[in-house]
Parts: sequence; structure tokens; C-alpha cells
Amino acid sequence: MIDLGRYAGTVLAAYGVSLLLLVGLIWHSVAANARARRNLERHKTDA
Amino acid sequence: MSLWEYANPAKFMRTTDRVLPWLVVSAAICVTGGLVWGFLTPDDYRQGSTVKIVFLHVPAALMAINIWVMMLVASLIWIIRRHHVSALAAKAAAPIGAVMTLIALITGAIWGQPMWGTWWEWDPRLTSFLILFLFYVGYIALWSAIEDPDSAADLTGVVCLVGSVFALLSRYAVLFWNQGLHQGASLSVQSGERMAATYRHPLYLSMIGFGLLFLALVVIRTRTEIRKRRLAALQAQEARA
Amino acid sequence: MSLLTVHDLSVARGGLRAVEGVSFSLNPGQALILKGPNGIGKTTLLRTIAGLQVPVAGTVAMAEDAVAYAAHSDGLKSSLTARENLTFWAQVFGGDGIEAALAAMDLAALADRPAGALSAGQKRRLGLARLIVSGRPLWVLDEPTVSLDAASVRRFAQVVGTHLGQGGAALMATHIDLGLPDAQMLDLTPFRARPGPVARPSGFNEAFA
Amino acid sequence: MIALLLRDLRLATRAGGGFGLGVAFFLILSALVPFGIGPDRGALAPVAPGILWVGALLSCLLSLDRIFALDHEDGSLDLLATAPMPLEGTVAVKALAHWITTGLPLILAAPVFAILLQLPTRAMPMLILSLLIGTPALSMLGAFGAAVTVGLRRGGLLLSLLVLPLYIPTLIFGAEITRRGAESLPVTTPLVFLGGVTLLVLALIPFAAAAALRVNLR
Repeated sequence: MIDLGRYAGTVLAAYGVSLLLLVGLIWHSVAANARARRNLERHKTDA
Repeated sequence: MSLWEYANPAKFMRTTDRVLPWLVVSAAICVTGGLVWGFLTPDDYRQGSTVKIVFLHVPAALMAINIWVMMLVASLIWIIRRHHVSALAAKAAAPIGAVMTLIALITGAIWGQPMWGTWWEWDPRLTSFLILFLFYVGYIALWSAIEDPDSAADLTGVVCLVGSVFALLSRYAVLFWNQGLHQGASLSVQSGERMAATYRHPLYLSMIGFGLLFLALVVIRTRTEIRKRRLAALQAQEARA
Repeated sequence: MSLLTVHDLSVARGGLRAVEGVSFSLNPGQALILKGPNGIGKTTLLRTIAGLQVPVAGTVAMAEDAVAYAAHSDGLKSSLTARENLTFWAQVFGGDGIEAALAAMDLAALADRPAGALSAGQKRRLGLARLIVSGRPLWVLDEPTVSLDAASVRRFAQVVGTHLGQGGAALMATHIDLGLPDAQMLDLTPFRARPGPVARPSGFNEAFA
Repeated sequence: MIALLLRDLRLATRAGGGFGLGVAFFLILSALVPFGIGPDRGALAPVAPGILWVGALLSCLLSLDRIFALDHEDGSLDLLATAPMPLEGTVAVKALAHWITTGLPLILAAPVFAILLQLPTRAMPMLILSLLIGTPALSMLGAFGAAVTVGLRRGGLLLSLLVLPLYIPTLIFGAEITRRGAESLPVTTPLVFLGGVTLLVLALIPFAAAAALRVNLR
């Protein structure tokens, strides 16, 4: 394990928050895309 | 075949269907590679381990600006050539840009805490990013407020144009307002002391990764918008018939 | 020389073509009444001819600043008097004859009342009096007789007749018979836009359908 | 064009026109700030230029949605769009009317409120000058925001969200001029910048606002 020294909290917080935001954005993008695809396909099978 | 044919929704869907997997894989490799490599770099003699934040902060800040520029170009293409996919791509890019701006702001604040001794400093660069974030928020809010997609595309396009002028204007106004204690641009060639290669190479990889990540996300989100529009269009046609 | 020539006009509403391939022309002294079921696009067509909307395809040819447009709302300010409202529109459009217009629509006695104190029918009459003071030859009217009683409708028909007699023209969408002697009719039903792929989409709903 | 200007001024001063609301809001703001900061002259005087400029900004914002919304509701906007006057001119005239009914009273009232906030007397000329140069840009940018949001339900909040970031350069330079006036420093540089921003706004924004109006009239 690498030693982050006395700034460990700072570095980990920066990485933590950023990755959280990125994962949230990716998750939202993928989920919305899947939802849009499902809605469109449901509409096609109904029609 | 002309480049403009990619602006056809069906063509866009077909093309991105093939490109997207490669984009996703390469973005994942570059982002993970850049960040892990960056995390393993030795500490800086002045900044200690906080130097590792640069691999998030700088690529995010770079993308925050570039995404706005991409939205401006996409809006111009929509306004001048009326390519519908272009307007939707601008809409799809905005939330990504907002998140990138937020990452740049938050990592900047966290970084600044041990360096400057305060969480928030009204430093010109941080302030400019805060203003940029406000523009992103206004742009996204306008898209979601207008029901008619044609009006929404036109109005957000005009707002993006005017916003670009004022974002630039605000940047210079803020420089005038406070000269700031932010360090110079980390990679700028003019500033005599260049960043050591130990940091530069993972940073480049991280920047490429963020760029690819943006491309992958904007393609996915544009596809989402196209599907939503297609559903709405089919429903509108049935309501009319 | 015709006042208005419409050639192969297509108009869109909500990102979908409403009517397409409409052609007609209006000469001085002519009136044309548009017919068609609700939602076919009469209002959209009239707004396009008035220049408020861009046509999807086709041309609208007429002299510059020829149109006086009147639709569901009359553009009246409730805190101004009837005469002040009319004077304002006369100034904006560069016309005159305010007293004559008030008299023609039987509003002379109400001229100094605030428009907010007028009844719906009186407001409508004031809105139509605006057409007279605009001094424009081509009247584009969307349901002009809404909230008018029978006497006011006859009076309005007279005003339109006078306008035609002076070399003007009128294009209107209306459901009731105004009793204009030689008004032509145009039924928009055959021009209803056909669904299907289009070369140049009119809006998002066609581009993605 | 003059007819439109006169009508808008007359409408603003008649019943229900909302004339003077902006100044009243400005007064309340200037009266409330000392309650938040404390009555100490030493604490109030340094923040007075900023408070006065932010106050002017917010008071201006208050009446922006009326610029086009009322004319849109009663159909006047459709008729103005078919009038011989170009829509860009209509936008400019309506922004001018907004400035006369909102900006001008603010400028006239500002010295009084400046006294409430303990702004040094020597800063008064610069306060008035900066407001005189800056507030026309506020009205014009506001007209742009109003044109973009004119057809929207609940457009008011969105209008603030769109317009306030556009006010940043004007606010920075305007407050800076006043601050320098209070400290008897040279003001030429911010004055030139403020004038430049206003000129840019007056030259470009009418076209953007007219384009937005045309979209909303479709």
C-alpha cells in the first residue's frame, strides 16, 4: 500500500468525490438509455 | 458520402452502434490507466501527495471548457444547417460538462484546503469555473423547461451563443477583479518550469481518458435523446392520424 | 396584380406538416374563406401568411407590410381607453381614421372607457376596428366573429364589404356564414399532409418519425 | 417606435403597472442589510458599493418578466411582429421603456440609499455614473432573458437563472468603480470596461432577443 502521508484524507476525498460523480453520471446515462430503448420497443410491439 | 449524413438519426444510430463498444473499452482503459498510474506517482517535494489530485482536476477542467465549446459548435451547426442530431448532441453534452465542471471545482477546493488553508478562495480560475457551472445549469434548465423540441433547440442554441460571449467576458472581468493565487496552468509551455515527466505522462493518459469518456457518454446520451425523440414523434404522428 | 399569391405552401405545427401543397391567389376586392375540420392547420396557415411563422415549403408572395392580422386575442391593454388603444395601433401601423373606425364598429359611445371595462363582444369589435386603422390592404382573420352577436356580425360583414370595395382583400377562417356575396371558399381537407418519409423534415417530430 | 415607447411608459404608470416597485424593493433591501451586518459605520461603508450594485441588479430583475409576458398574453406581441417596425427595434424600445421605468428611478434613488448604507459622500458621483452606464445593459440583457422565457409557464425563476450570470461583468465593473470612488482611486480602467460591456450588449443583444422572440411566436 502506498503511503499518502499527512494529506491522505485530502487525496482520498478528491478521488472519492470525483469517482462518485463520474460513476453517477455513467450510471444515469446508461440507465436513461436503457429506459428509452425499452419504451421505444414497447411502443413498437404495441403498435 | 458527405460528413453531414451522420446527422441523419438512423445513420447516426447505425454508426454509433459499431463505434460505441470500442469507445467504451478504450475510455475505460485510459481513465483507469491514467488514474492508477497517477495514483502511484511519487510525492511532490512541495505539495506532498496532494499532487495526485492533478490527474483528476486538470482533465476535468479541460473537459469542462471543451464540452462547452463543443456545445457551441453543435448549436451553431443546428442553427445554420438544421441538423437535428446536432441539437440533441448539444443537449446530451451539457450534463456531462456540468459534472466535469463540478469535479474541477470540488477537487480544486479540496486541493486548495491544505495548500491555501481555506476550502474556497475567490481565485479567478475557480470563480470562472463557478460561473461556467452557472451557465451549464441555466442551459440544462432551459432545455427541460421548454416542451416543444424545435423551440427548445432554437432557444437553447441562442442562449449557448450569448452565454459563450458572456462566459468569455466574465473570465476577463474576473481576472480584473482578483488577480488570484492559483498556480499557473500546469502544462502551459510558456511557464518556464515544466511539470516533471513523472507527472506529465500519466496526466496525458488521464486527459485522453477523460476525452474518450466524454465521447462515449455523449454518444450514449445522444442515442438516448434520439430514442426519446423517436418515441415522441411516433406518438405525435398517431395522435394526428 | 394580385395582393397575395400563395404557391405550393406547406406549413407545420408541432414539428409535423399540417397541410401541404396549398396554392391560391387573392386579387383586390376578393375574399377567401378557409374551411376544414378542427386541427387541420387553419390557424397555422394564417400565421404563416401573416409572417409569424416560416413555411416548410412553398412561397407566400405579397407586397411588403400588406398584412393586418387578427386572431383570438385582440392586443388590447385594459388600462388604456378604447380610443387610446386604437390610436396606438394606428401609430404603429402608420394608419389613421380612428373616429371613422370607432363609428364603423359602433364604439363611438364607448371610446373613452378603459378597454378593461368593455364586454367580450365590445373588445372583439375594438380589435376588429384596429384592422381599419392599420390601413393595410390584406386582412388575415382567424375566427373574427368569436363572441360577436348577430347584429355585430352583420356590422362586421359590412365593414369587410367596404374594405373589399376599396380594393382590399380578406383571407379568413370562420365557421359561420358572413353573408359576403362573392366570397370564395377553400376547403383544406384535401391538402391534409400525408404521413410518410419526407425529403426535408419540418421539425423534430418528422425528423425522427 | 415613439408610440410604443410612450404606450409602455403610460402602461407602467397607470394602475397595475407596477411603477416604483423596483425602487421600493431597493429601499427594503438597503434597510435590511444593516440589520444583517450591524449598524457599525466601519462595517457598512466597505460593503456599501457591492450591496448597492447587487440591490440595483435584483430590483431590475423584479420587473423583467413583464417586458414581454403581458404583450404575449393579450396578443399585442403578434401584432407588433407584423408591424412595419423590425422586431429588433421593438426589443430595443421595450428595453428602453424598462430602463426608464426601472433603471432611471433606481439611479435617482441610489444616493439616498447610499446614505443609509454609509457610503462615503465622495463616492456618490461615481455611484451615479456607474449606474448610469451600467443599468442600460441590465435592462437589455433582461429583455433577452424575457424574450427567451416569454411563452413558458413558471418562466420567472428560469429568467433569473439565465439572466443573473449574464450580469456578472456589469456587476464587477460597476461595483469596482463605486469602490474606487469611495477610496478616491482612479476609475478610468473599469469605467472603460463597463462602457465597453454596455455598448457590446446594446449592439448585439437586440438581435439575439428578436431571434428568441421569433421562435416563441411560432
